[in-house]
Amino acid sequence: MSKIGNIPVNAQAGKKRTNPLAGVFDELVQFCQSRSMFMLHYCTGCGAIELPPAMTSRFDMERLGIQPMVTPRQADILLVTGYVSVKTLKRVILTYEQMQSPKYVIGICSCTVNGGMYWQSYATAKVLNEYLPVDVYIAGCMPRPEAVIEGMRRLMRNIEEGKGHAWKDYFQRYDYYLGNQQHLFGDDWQTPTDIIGEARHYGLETEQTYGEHTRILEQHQQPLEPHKMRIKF
Amino acid sequence: MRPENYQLVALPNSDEYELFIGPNHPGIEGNYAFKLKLDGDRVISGKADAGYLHRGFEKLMEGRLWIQNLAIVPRICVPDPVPMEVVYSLTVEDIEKMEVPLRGQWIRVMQLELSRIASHLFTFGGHAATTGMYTPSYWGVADRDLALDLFEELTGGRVYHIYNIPGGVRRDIPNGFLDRLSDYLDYLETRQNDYDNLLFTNQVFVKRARNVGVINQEQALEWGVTGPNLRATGLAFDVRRDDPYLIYNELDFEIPTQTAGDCLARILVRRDELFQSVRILRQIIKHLPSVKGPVRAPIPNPLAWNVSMGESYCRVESSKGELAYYTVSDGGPKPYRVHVRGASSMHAVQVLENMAVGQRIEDIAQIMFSLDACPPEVDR
Amino acid sequence: MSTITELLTELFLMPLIAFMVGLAMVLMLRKIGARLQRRVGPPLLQPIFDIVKLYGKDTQVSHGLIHDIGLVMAVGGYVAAEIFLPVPGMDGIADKGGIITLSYVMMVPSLGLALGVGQCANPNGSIGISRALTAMLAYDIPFIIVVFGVAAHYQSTSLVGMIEYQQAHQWGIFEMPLLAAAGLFALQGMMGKQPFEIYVAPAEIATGPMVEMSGKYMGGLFVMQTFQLYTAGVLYTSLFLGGGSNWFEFLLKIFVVVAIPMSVAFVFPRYRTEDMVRIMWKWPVMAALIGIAFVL
Amino acid sequence: MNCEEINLWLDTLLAEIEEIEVTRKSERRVRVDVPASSLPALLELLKGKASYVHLSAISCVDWPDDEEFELVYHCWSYEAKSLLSAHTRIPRNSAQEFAHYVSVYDIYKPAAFFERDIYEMYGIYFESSPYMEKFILTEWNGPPPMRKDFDAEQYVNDTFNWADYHPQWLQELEEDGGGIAVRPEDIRL
Amino acid sequence: MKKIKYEDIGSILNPLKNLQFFARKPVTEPLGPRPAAEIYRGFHLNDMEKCIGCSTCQKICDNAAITMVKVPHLKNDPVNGIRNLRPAIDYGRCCWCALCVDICPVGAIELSREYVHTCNGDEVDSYFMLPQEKGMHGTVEEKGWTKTETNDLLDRHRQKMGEMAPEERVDNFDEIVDGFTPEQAVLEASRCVQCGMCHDSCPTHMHAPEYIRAIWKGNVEEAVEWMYETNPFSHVCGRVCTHRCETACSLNQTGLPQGSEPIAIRWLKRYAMDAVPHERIKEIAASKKSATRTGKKIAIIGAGPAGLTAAFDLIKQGHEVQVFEALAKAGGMTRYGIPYYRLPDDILERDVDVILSMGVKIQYNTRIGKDIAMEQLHKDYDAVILAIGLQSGRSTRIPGSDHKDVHSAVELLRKIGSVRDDIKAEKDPGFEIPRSAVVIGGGNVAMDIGRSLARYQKQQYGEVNMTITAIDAMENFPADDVEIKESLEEGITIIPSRGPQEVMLENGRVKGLRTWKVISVFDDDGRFAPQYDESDEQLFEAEMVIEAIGQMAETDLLGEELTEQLEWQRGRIKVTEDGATSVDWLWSAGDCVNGPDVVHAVADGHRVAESINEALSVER
Repeated sequence: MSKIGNIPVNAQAGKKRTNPLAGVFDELVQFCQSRSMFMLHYCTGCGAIELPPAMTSRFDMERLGIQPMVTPRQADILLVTGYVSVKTLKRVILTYEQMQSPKYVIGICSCTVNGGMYWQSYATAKVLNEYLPVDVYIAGCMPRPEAVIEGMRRLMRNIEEGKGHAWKDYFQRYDYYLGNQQHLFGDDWQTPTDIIGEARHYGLETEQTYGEHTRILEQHQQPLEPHKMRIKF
Repeated sequence: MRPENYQLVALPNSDEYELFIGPNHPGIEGNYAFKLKLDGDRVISGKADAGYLHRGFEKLMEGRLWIQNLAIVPRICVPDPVPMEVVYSLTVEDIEKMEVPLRGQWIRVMQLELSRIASHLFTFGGHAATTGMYTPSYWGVADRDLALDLFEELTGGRVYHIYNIPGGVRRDIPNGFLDRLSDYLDYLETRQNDYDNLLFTNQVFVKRARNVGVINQEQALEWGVTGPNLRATGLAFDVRRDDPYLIYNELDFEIPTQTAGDCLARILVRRDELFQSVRILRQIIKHLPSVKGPVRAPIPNPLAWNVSMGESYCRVESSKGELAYYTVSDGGPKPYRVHVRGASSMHAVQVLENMAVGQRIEDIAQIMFSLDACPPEVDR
Repeated sequence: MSTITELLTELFLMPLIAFMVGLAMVLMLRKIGARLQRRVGPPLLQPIFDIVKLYGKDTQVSHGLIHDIGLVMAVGGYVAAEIFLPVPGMDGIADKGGIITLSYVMMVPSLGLALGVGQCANPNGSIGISRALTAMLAYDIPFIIVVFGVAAHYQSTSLVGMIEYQQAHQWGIFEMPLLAAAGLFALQGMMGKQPFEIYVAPAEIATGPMVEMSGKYMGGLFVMQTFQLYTAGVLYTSLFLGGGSNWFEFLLKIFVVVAIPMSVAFVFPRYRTEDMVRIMWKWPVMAALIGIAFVL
Repeated sequence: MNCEEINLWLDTLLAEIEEIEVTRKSERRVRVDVPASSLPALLELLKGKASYVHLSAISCVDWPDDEEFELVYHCWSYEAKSLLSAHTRIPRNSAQEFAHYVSVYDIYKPAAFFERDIYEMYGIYFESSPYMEKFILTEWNGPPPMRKDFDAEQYVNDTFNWADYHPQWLQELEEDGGGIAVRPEDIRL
Repeated sequence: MKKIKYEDIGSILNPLKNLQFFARKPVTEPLGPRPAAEIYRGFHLNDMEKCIGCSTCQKICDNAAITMVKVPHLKNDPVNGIRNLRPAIDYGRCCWCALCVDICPVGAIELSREYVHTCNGDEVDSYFMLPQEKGMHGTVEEKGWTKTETNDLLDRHRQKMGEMAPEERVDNFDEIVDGFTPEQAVLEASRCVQCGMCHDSCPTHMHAPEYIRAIWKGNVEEAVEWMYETNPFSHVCGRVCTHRCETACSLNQTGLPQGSEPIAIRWLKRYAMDAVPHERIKEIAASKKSATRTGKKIAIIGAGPAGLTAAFDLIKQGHEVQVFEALAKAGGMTRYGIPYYRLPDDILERDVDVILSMGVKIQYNTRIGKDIAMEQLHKDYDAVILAIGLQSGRSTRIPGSDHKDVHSAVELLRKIGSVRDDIKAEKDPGFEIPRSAVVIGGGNVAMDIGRSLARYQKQQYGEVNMTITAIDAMENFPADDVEIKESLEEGITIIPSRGPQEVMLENGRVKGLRTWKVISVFDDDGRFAPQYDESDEQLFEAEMVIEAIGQMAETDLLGEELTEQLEWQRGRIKVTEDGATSVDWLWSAGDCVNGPDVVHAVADGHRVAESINEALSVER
């Protein structure tokens, strides 16, 4: 077991695979990943109103193996359902970083692409993939449940074909994403997750992982101390 | 700088601790947060934290033409968008002294009531889910979806209808729409028994909801509670009847009330209200064919429409409570100021904060859902 | 040699069968829910997809050794329980341990979970586990009374013996209807289904104990769930429905047994903790005690 | 108390409060203009004597040309079924960080929400209001955004980037001598 | 409805009744998109042929989602109201409100029922698309939200302009239309969608969108400023312009069930000019005048719109300008060709006065070639502009057309115009008014003379007996529709599709006009070659026949030498685009080179002034 930041991690990733069946095994895992997607239950914007229909009886996403999960740790997909205000964006990033790889982001509605109808708004972030790598976009304002399901199926196809790797991009070009985040949130922005450590851990670090923005981060970073907590039973 | 919601806080030297519900939490309606200070599982105090859905609507509206704002107003309350469009149109019509043709008014009321049904069905599911019963939310959302199908047929949009326009509505109703609406109402009435058995008379649910989140009439008036939440405390007040707009004074409907003021009373009021809406819609189905004429009064070219100088405060009864817009025009092509008094702006913040004190942690989500608070109305 | 090999084979096969049957039960659970909720529900292999997916996650966050041990205890406890549960043709060590051991073994997973979750330092998890332990306390009282009653009735603590007795005479459910009813109640609590679902409560405490579980830990919980459903079903079948003389009968019985609490779960909300305790200590305990009185 | 009595009572109010101006806009809508100093007294009377127990909203309008903020208190009477909007104007104090006014929280509890909202959006400080702190805009560092002198569009253009599209069809058009002619931001009305 | 009381607690078994749903079919829809509703608001469609590129959709779009893209292979013809711009939609902004559909003046842009579009994270480009007939993915068969009469947002109909009733106006020369009231003007201006077609189609490219918007804002002075950028004859153009802008106007659409009338751009111009005090107009005009003097002298022959516009421009640029006018007053055809009821003299006087106030000098009653030789001008001035207009009418040359009672329309109009100089009598034009007359021609001149004479007839004989006949079919009459309508109202008979064959004489007096029915006017190649149906002969009895079939210039003032030096083209002086003739000091402008129309003349004046200014600056 190793540690990323102060969170201990077990992972096989990055290990040399010598097993001849590794390829078959990987395909099996990919297949299962594409058919079992846990969706984070986070209504960031108004597009969230079309998710209940998509999840419930009428359009029943569970047919595709998609079910809502309530914590980021358990989720595979982060649905960004529409505009993200700057305040929400911080939480979205935190949430995203807490999710376990492989993880996928789906950008729903116009707003995630180019600001949507809130393009004049001082409070919302405009282009989502500046801050997070996005796997699939679904057009609409907001997209109907059928369109959401079509988007999910596109993601399924991508995963099955081994194409959905946007999450790796976050490690590989962390400096870019961090730079955009800092531009919006200020230089003292930091999250509890040690992305660089994680990138190193997975062997996903590239030249673009580091840069001026990560240096700024290092200056401000404070170690996260878990708080002691007691609960009266 | 880390957002505080992600730190776990233990208060020094005591058994008290803080817990964050939201913004990413299934027990919160929408993207909203509620900070709790707890002693064991009893709430000492609660503090609402809004702004996650803040888009600066009021600022946006000042930067857009009068008619362009139609597209953004429904976004202020996603589950129940029609009252937003209507009340905005009402203020503009009031300032311009425009008369909406009768047929347009009837169609508006039809939408408003259908929207109320859709919204309440949504709320039932949400409320039930906070008590651990998920089946009503599956049913409710699916039944609401049938209403959305009707909306789609009527307005061309499932959720955001953008169908009301200052002066009336954009198009006339399609052929055979009233028959399909009538079928839907029949269907809803056949479902009533299922819902009653599953939810409203479910012993366990009643036990969970009764005497939880009690607010009496005096407190309700003091804290500015409106809508079904006020009616659940025994005051039969409804903007539709007491400050009538459109053609509501020609319609025959009751104002359901309860006196207990707890979660159960609130959901029962909503249930009765849903079937009152069915009753209103039946009257509309009967009358609408005999109301002839245009559906909308002509408006000037929207690109160059200077609404005359003036101000207007218009209110409607949305499914969440009293919804009001204060619109000021300086005689220009864009609104000078639009103030949105969201129906939930009281419920989700001060009322919830007050109600939470002394409650158990397992009831907080239920209280929030039973108030039917809609966070985007708070954030705007 | 044959007995040892046979035993070892049985010890290996019994958890494996439990797992397979448990997966089918999970599927059934979801299908029942889907049907009541008027929808289609997941595909047939969904439980397997979920578990393989969770084990195939790249990141696996652990919260320390105790966390891991807790999970091992949770799964291990049930795996251990499986070998105390006789199935047609295989008795494992059921005749040796008896029902008392089984009852103790079945507490291990909850304690293990409590241990593991406590390490996560997530308030939701802590609240959840405190509720879970309370819930355990609540359903264990009637459960233990039922177990004692049954044992007293059959004059045996061996499940194998009980099954043989029932197959020879009459099903326990007909001889001790009150105890069977109380047992069904306890079963509902044991499976953590509504109205006794308070410790998961996604809407309040974000699935409680599971809140910090992810990747293979979550997968472990999913595996645990399969064992849990299986254990509950087989135990009840063995106590009251005469076990199974052949596989078809056996499987039919356990699936029917498990289907009852599952169906009930989808039409009820959850009780509050104290309500749950009150209910559990009132009706099932009363029924069980009266049942014992009849038995004795 | 019915509508006529309210009207009568409002007339007597004219005598009680200085510089008050009452306009009846329709059967259920009354507009009252009062100087800032008399407003709390008016609201006190409205709630205490005239059954206007429900504060529907407090709206703020920025009038930079007049160097004033207009505050509008919308009060509703459940008994008289009439909505009274009390308008008052306070100086804008552009030079200072905040304009100041008094809170009516002790008269109407809902005022706390609206006062906090106005505090955030317009920078008006309400003395003795219970929550004079950030609520919606906790993570906003700019000026109060609803003020007319805050140019949101400018801010957005300075802060955010826009998506950069180069679809195939556009490239083909550009090769033929066409391409983007009028961008939407060029012709905003 | 079953009531539930608060106190009711159902049986614990009640919820279990819902286990019946095991036996009910699920309500789940099959996977895959359902067909959307009939008026669903899905992705955009655009009829590329119907779309006129007016970019109104772009202006209404609340999300700034529409970019106008130039599509080179499409028709670009602003004069007929078509541009090759087409809307491209950014689905990263669009909210499917369909306001673009509702406002589209032609109903080209529509929404489809298609609603599924997904793409991978790196394919965001697909969110920006140019809608076509087949939609985003080329698969759309059915339209969704389209334009109907009900959801049309544009105000399609003009403000009613007050005007005199036919019986009131027919016996006098008072101006017919009242002009807009301020309220009407604002409302009319508010109909404008600011597409700029009018600007592109106007010969002198007046800033119509800008001044219309200024009028809408209530700022008439700003409107006048915009007008003086391009047109010193705004008063005149506000009344008698041929308003190509209104033809090109996006709102000038046929084929819509609700009908659609163009913005009354001309009347708005007139309104703004009338609303601003004359002195203020002078100031506005003067404010543009250059402070520096170039010392160059330019002579302009003819004080018509072209000449005076050139004079106005040149003096603004600091040159010294001298205008020579053969007649007693300035204005050219606008004074001597357009009847009083359309353009009162005092209005024209104001335009001329503004130009004079800039410092332009006019020498009246000076005929070049007679009083001053061209050579003299060449010597005295750095440049000369020939802006003499078209003074004489063309003749049909049919038998009998040389009779003294067969007149050319321009000539008569000039007589009428001259008489009015001293307002001694509106009632006496200085020639004998016929009791009955027939006008040959279907243009505005024909209408002018017909209506003028009709007024005299009414005054003198108490009844109108006037026939206008032309070779064209009614719908192809070159005259404005309004003119035709008003003529008919005033009791004039208009008989289309008649080819004049002979002026019938009897006892030395004109008896009437013999005509044949026209079968076709042009041959297959589009050349003028009328075909007649000789069996359908008709005789119009009249005391006077007036020919109004076109005008020509009298160029004898040039002198023989110069005439030979110049290059000619089909009887007109050949000029470059800038109006320069083949002689380097001589420019030519106005009707004599470029069509009979005030606004063209003004445009010509600008062009020539620009050209001269350039030529002179190069010299310097």
